[in-house]
Amino acid sequence: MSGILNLVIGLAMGLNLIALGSSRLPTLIRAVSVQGVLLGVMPVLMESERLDWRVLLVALATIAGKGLLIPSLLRRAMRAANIEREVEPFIGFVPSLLLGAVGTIAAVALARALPLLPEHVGMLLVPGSLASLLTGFILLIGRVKAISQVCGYLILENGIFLFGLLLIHSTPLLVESGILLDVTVGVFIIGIIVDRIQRAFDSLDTRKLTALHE
Amino acid sequence: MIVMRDLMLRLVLWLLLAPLLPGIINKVKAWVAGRRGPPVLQLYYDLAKLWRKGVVMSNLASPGFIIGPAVAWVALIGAALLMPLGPAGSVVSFRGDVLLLIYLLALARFCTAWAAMETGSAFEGMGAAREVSYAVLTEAAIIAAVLSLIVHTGSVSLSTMLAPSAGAGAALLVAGLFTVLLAENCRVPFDDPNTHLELTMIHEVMVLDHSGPPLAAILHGASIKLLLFSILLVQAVLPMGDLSPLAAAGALAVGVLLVTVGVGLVESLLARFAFRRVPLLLTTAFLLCVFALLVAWKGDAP
Amino acid sequence: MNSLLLIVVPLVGAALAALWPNDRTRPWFLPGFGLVHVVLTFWQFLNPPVVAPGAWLGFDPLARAVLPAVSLLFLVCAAYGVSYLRIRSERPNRVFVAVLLAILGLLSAGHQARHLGLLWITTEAVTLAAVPLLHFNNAPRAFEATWKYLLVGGTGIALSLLGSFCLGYASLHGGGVGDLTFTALMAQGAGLSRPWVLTAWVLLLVGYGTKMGLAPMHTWKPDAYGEAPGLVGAILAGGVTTVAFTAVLRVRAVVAASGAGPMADRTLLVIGLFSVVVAALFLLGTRDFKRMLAYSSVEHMGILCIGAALGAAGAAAALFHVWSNSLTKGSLFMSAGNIRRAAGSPSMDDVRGMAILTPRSAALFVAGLFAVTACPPFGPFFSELQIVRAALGSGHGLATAIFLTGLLLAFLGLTRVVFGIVDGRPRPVVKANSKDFVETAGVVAPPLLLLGLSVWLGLFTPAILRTAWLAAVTQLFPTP
Amino acid sequence: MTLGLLLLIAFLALSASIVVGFRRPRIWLALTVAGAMLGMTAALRVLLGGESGEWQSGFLLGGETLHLRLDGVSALFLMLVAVIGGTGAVYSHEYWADQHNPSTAPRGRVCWSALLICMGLVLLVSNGLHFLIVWELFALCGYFLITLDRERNGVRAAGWLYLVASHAGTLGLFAFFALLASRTGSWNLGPMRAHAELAPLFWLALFGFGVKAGFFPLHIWLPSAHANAPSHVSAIMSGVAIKLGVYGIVRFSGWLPIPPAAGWVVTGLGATSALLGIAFAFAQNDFKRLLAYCSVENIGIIMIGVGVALLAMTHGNAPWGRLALAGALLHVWNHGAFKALLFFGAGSVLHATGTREMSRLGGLARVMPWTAGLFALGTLAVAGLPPLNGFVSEWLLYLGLFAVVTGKGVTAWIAMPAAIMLAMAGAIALASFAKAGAVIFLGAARTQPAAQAHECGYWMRGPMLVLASICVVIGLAPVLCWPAVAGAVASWHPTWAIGEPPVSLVTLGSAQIALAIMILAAAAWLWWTAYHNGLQRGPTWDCGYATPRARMQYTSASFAGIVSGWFRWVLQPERKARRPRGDFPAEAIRLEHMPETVLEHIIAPVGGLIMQASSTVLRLQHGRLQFYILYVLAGLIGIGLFVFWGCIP
Repeated sequence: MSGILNLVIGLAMGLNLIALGSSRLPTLIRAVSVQGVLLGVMPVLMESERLDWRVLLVALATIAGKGLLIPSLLRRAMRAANIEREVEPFIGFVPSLLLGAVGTIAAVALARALPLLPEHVGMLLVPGSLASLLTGFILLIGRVKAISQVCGYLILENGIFLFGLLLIHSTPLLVESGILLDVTVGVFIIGIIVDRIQRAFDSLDTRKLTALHE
Repeated sequence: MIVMRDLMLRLVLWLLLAPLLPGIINKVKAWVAGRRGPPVLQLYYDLAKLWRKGVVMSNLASPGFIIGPAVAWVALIGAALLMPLGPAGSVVSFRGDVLLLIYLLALARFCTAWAAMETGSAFEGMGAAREVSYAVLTEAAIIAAVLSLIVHTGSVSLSTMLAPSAGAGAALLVAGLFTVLLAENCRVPFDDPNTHLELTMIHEVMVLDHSGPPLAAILHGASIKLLLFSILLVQAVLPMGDLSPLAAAGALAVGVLLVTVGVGLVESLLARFAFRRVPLLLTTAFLLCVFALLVAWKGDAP
Repeated sequence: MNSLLLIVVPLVGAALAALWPNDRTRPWFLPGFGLVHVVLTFWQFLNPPVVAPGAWLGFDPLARAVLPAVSLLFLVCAAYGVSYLRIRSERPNRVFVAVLLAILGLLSAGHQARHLGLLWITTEAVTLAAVPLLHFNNAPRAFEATWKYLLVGGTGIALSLLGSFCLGYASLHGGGVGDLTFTALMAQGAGLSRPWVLTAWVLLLVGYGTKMGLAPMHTWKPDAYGEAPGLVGAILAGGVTTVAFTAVLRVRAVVAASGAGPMADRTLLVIGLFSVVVAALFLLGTRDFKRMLAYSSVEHMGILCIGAALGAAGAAAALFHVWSNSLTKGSLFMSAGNIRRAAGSPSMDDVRGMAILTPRSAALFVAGLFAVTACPPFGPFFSELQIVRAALGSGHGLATAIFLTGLLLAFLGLTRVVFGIVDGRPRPVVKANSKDFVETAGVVAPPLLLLGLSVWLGLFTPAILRTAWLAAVTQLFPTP
Repeated sequence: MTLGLLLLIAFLALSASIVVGFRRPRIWLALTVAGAMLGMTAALRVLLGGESGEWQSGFLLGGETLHLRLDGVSALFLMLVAVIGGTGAVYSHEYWADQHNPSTAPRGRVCWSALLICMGLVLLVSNGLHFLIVWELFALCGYFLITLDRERNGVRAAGWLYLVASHAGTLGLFAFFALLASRTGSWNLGPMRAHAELAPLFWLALFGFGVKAGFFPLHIWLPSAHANAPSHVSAIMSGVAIKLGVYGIVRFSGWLPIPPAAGWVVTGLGATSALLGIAFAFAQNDFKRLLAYCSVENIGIIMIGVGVALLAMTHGNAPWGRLALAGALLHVWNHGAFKALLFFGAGSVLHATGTREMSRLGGLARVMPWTAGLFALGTLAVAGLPPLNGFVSEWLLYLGLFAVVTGKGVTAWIAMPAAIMLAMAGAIALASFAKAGAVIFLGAARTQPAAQAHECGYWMRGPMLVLASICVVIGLAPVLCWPAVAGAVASWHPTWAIGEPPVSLVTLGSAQIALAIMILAAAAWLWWTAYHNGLQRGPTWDCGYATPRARMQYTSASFAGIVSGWFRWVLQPERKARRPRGDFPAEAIRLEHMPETVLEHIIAPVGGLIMQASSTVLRLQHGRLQFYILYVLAGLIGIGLFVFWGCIP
């Protein structure tokens, strides 16, 4: 199973690069959405031998929340704001890609420094997680549109979710589901605030959000 | 009672003898210049005349105008009474009397300056400012000299401090103290008592507005101060304690006479310094005293 | 059971408040449930329950040492809230009241959480719950502040989640069975995998440090505190940051149990000093008196970290400082809120002469300034002095020097701003604006009460409180 | 009545005066004066009766039991607090009366009482924590008193500077007491000379208390605070508050062991402070600033004495230490008395004319004879001239220094320069006060307000008379003070007990009395003679200048010109001059401003650097969220590097 899992993780990492390189917001949202679905599949893959209803529940909730609900929320905000493209990012698309690539390599290298349990040794979970984390940071730091930043935040969360899979076997799923709920609610609230900002500022350009400074 | 009698005696002596010195100086100056000059007792005549005269007081002045000279006069007389006189020693002697002497001189200075400022005259303000400013350096020099005597004799009382000779630093001390004497008594090269160019004077300009008895008190006080410094200088250098009483008395008298003549000679031979250079000269005097102090320290150290 | 009550009662209150139909009477839910909570908390405080080692939630010594302060602060803020919401009657307060009560419940949960995951969940929940409070003013600036609060705070909280996972993984690595209660983690001790523990420490410190507002992760703080109503600031600065601080303390205990205690202490000391100095530099330049309070809060979070880094004595002093800081900061936020409302602007460029316009609030503000800058007889003086003593006692001379310099600079900055707005002659605009604001007892008494509590806390620290702190320290620094 | 009861009643009276202070000025005055008198009685009983008190109670304050102690050293300072506190209260009754300052006078009264309580407690408490509490409260009371007149920008700026400097000092004391507590394990204070490891703490105390004492170069706050405060406040700040800094140094150098270099450093600082302080004073044109700088000088003089005592302690308890310490402690009293007198006089002038600028005054002696006379007496005292009190303490101090020199030890190398600097300082002090007195009171009025001045009333004159008589009494009968000073010295160092006053002090006293009599006699005689011979009034002759004008009089700046020139390297005066040009010069200007050198040339640049750092940091808070997240990332990486870097070795 580890082979399939690694393939899925590899796909998710590829989606990271797509998210970094794309200037179109729909592409970005789609990448995030697909990554959410992939993430939903992973617990099933990991626990395929001891599948029980709780794992399935987490998987379904993840697919529903990360793959469908949040992306649709973002799409709505995007349409409301009538923007399609990320223009003039702080970090350009090519540099973002390069940074992402370098980051992915660094993540693989860094992950080797940390000891893994024997059952996790073959898996790409830790590098995948770190790479997503980094991608999330690059998007958060490098993008100007609020929606892109939310996507970045989502990818960051996805990275952490990936890492959390290491513990899926041993920790009670109550925690997992609580965390999942919190994240979903969190992003939901972010979505609401994005909507409010759109209404208050008539734009989702965060460069206009600099009234508060010294 | 003996103390009182002794004090009275000294008081009379100081009061009577002091005005002699300016007369001698003037005589020396006249002699060097080839003139006949005023009589030696000229100051006595002046004082007597002033004492009988009335006083003109500025509209601006308050009673301090007259009280000031009185206090200054008393302070100088008090300082004089503290001074040991050769073989006779001193009447009132205690640890630290030297400080009282120095501070009495300061009191006199303060009161003269105060009285001068009473009139609101710019000239007198100028004189007072100069007087108190230059005193900063002379005071430092005097304390340095006193310190050198203290180091040398190990005593802080005038009568024992002045008894032995000044030792190795004597020459330095003489030079330093003599300069201080000239400055403190406003003689050439610091001041020219004969000039009537008010802008250039220190002491004389302070008393421009004084007249009658207060002026007499000031002039008399000045002569006491001159005598005081002469005696201090002589006793600081000569080993008074080692001489027989008669010899000591004689040495003291001769010494004072020499100093007086010295002052007269300096006044005849030197011109008044530019004001800019006065601090320099005073600093030199201060340094001379400091060197005397160092010499005393080195010379007596085992 | 009672510890659950502490959580459930406010949550029930929140639900009731959300259903309550009347805007005018709803605010009374705040002091009502606040009072119940205080009573429950202090009853627990006086009769500390025995907490089962494996319990996920419990009124353990650490919760006992801190939660009463939060509860007290909430009650006073709630009393202030009634008058405040009366002034702000133009805004609907359904969400505001409900969310405030919910936050009280979540704070109780956070302080009592003895499980890594649960702790994280409550912290995240508090973070999210505070959002409606921040944009209560419904102004563009408020949304901007909320946005920054959410994203910076969200990033931080995400990192702390990652850190929690790392710590969990460290436990698995050491043969753990996935029990993430702090008791179990500490019991594992040196068995925890060192690289993972250190990674977890870094992530958790940054994560919860963001929540606390340690520099350089403090950036959301001035915006949020500056735009939120005064009493929200008071609860954020006195309650929410406290949860994050106790989280750091609990995690530190695990890290120390694993044998990396000195390293953890060094990190805390460095980040604490950095926060103090950076906050002091901000204080020297800021011109906005509400943002000033945020920077002062950053400074005090730094002080807490310094205290926590100094071993048992320092940690006890830090717990003391949690109390004194919560109470005094609360007072400052309220009097600043009054002044802000009266003046119509938070900038010292516009606001002057408030001693004339709002004499009581201005006096309270000045008194609060002296309280927060460690002037006797207020609480912070005593707690900071204890921290200095602990620092010097453990040989941290240089750190103390930096710390004291930071305090001096902060004092400079704070006095500059506070006296700038209190003194002088008011501008006509401000004068006209302040006509609408009446300094009723309802807005003056709560900050005064908090200052009084601060004085009482400093001068007459009850022995039972000291014992409570020491008990918490024993929990955090178990003697092997 | 026991000592403790006396102090308790004094405390209660003052506390009650806080309560009534807002509404009832007369009751407040009665209570404050009563409290002061009771405190004075207690102090006198300790000083003259040889009693001493120590009280402990189980009452916990800040977790520490109450521990009070009144011994010779603290009683000496308590006396000062009581005398100046009482006289100042009376003075303020007219000077800062309700009808002129309706909004601030009540606050002033309350703060005054609170200040007296705090000062008293500073002297009494014997617990580090409580000491810090009352110390800081005392500083805060001082702040609120200095800024009574908050309306004025200058006052606020001065108050702020005071507050910040004071806080810096307090933070030093934080470190001092915290270190002391952590080394000894308790906050309790008391003699602990045996703990040799505590010696380095002296430096912290020297800094912390030094800021309050205001010796050079820690005096930066002092001139502006004392100049801008209401004059009765200036009097107590200058006369008493800064002395509490001295108290701290004296107290803790007596209780704790001292490092070997302490005596050298303190003496050196004292001498520097004396000379530079008075050089600054001389150059001032604002008479209250002049008085303030003169306080720097006098603190320097006191510090010389303390330093010599410390030298003696580290050099085998040489007997000269006692003399110097006695001189220093006596000077604490003396300076308190004459400086308060001078500030009261200055207040009277300020009250009458509304200006502190000397060059706008003149000729006040004729309209304010009482103030002028008392101020003149004060100037004589502060210049250290016989037969007044200033001379006595300086004389003792000189004797100490001279004794060091005659000892010919290595310590003479600091005593000799100190003596010379002290002499120079004395001469400049004389010049400064000749200037101050003369420019303010003598000559002709330079401006309209000066011409229309009026004499102060009885409430202001009374306290001045009391203080002036103290100056005269201590001057003429120094032996009376001897038991007090000797007792303080003995309680400072138990083996330093000095019983009988030195013979020379007795002689000095008689010499001073004789001098005073002679002065009175001579003045009367000269006056009578002049009167008898005929006293005429006329215009100032002025070498016959026909149209003298008041503005042509010598001003304060011109008076100080020569000496200021010598000290230009440290005074750094800012001059603006436009010389008269051409045949018909239009306008010529010469402005001179004397900045506070340490503040403007040392503290200000450092402050500028800090502000630069601050503005750099502020720029980081620019409002762009992206960067804020970058800071989080940076924090993560930074802490990560710190943690893992530490693990590599």
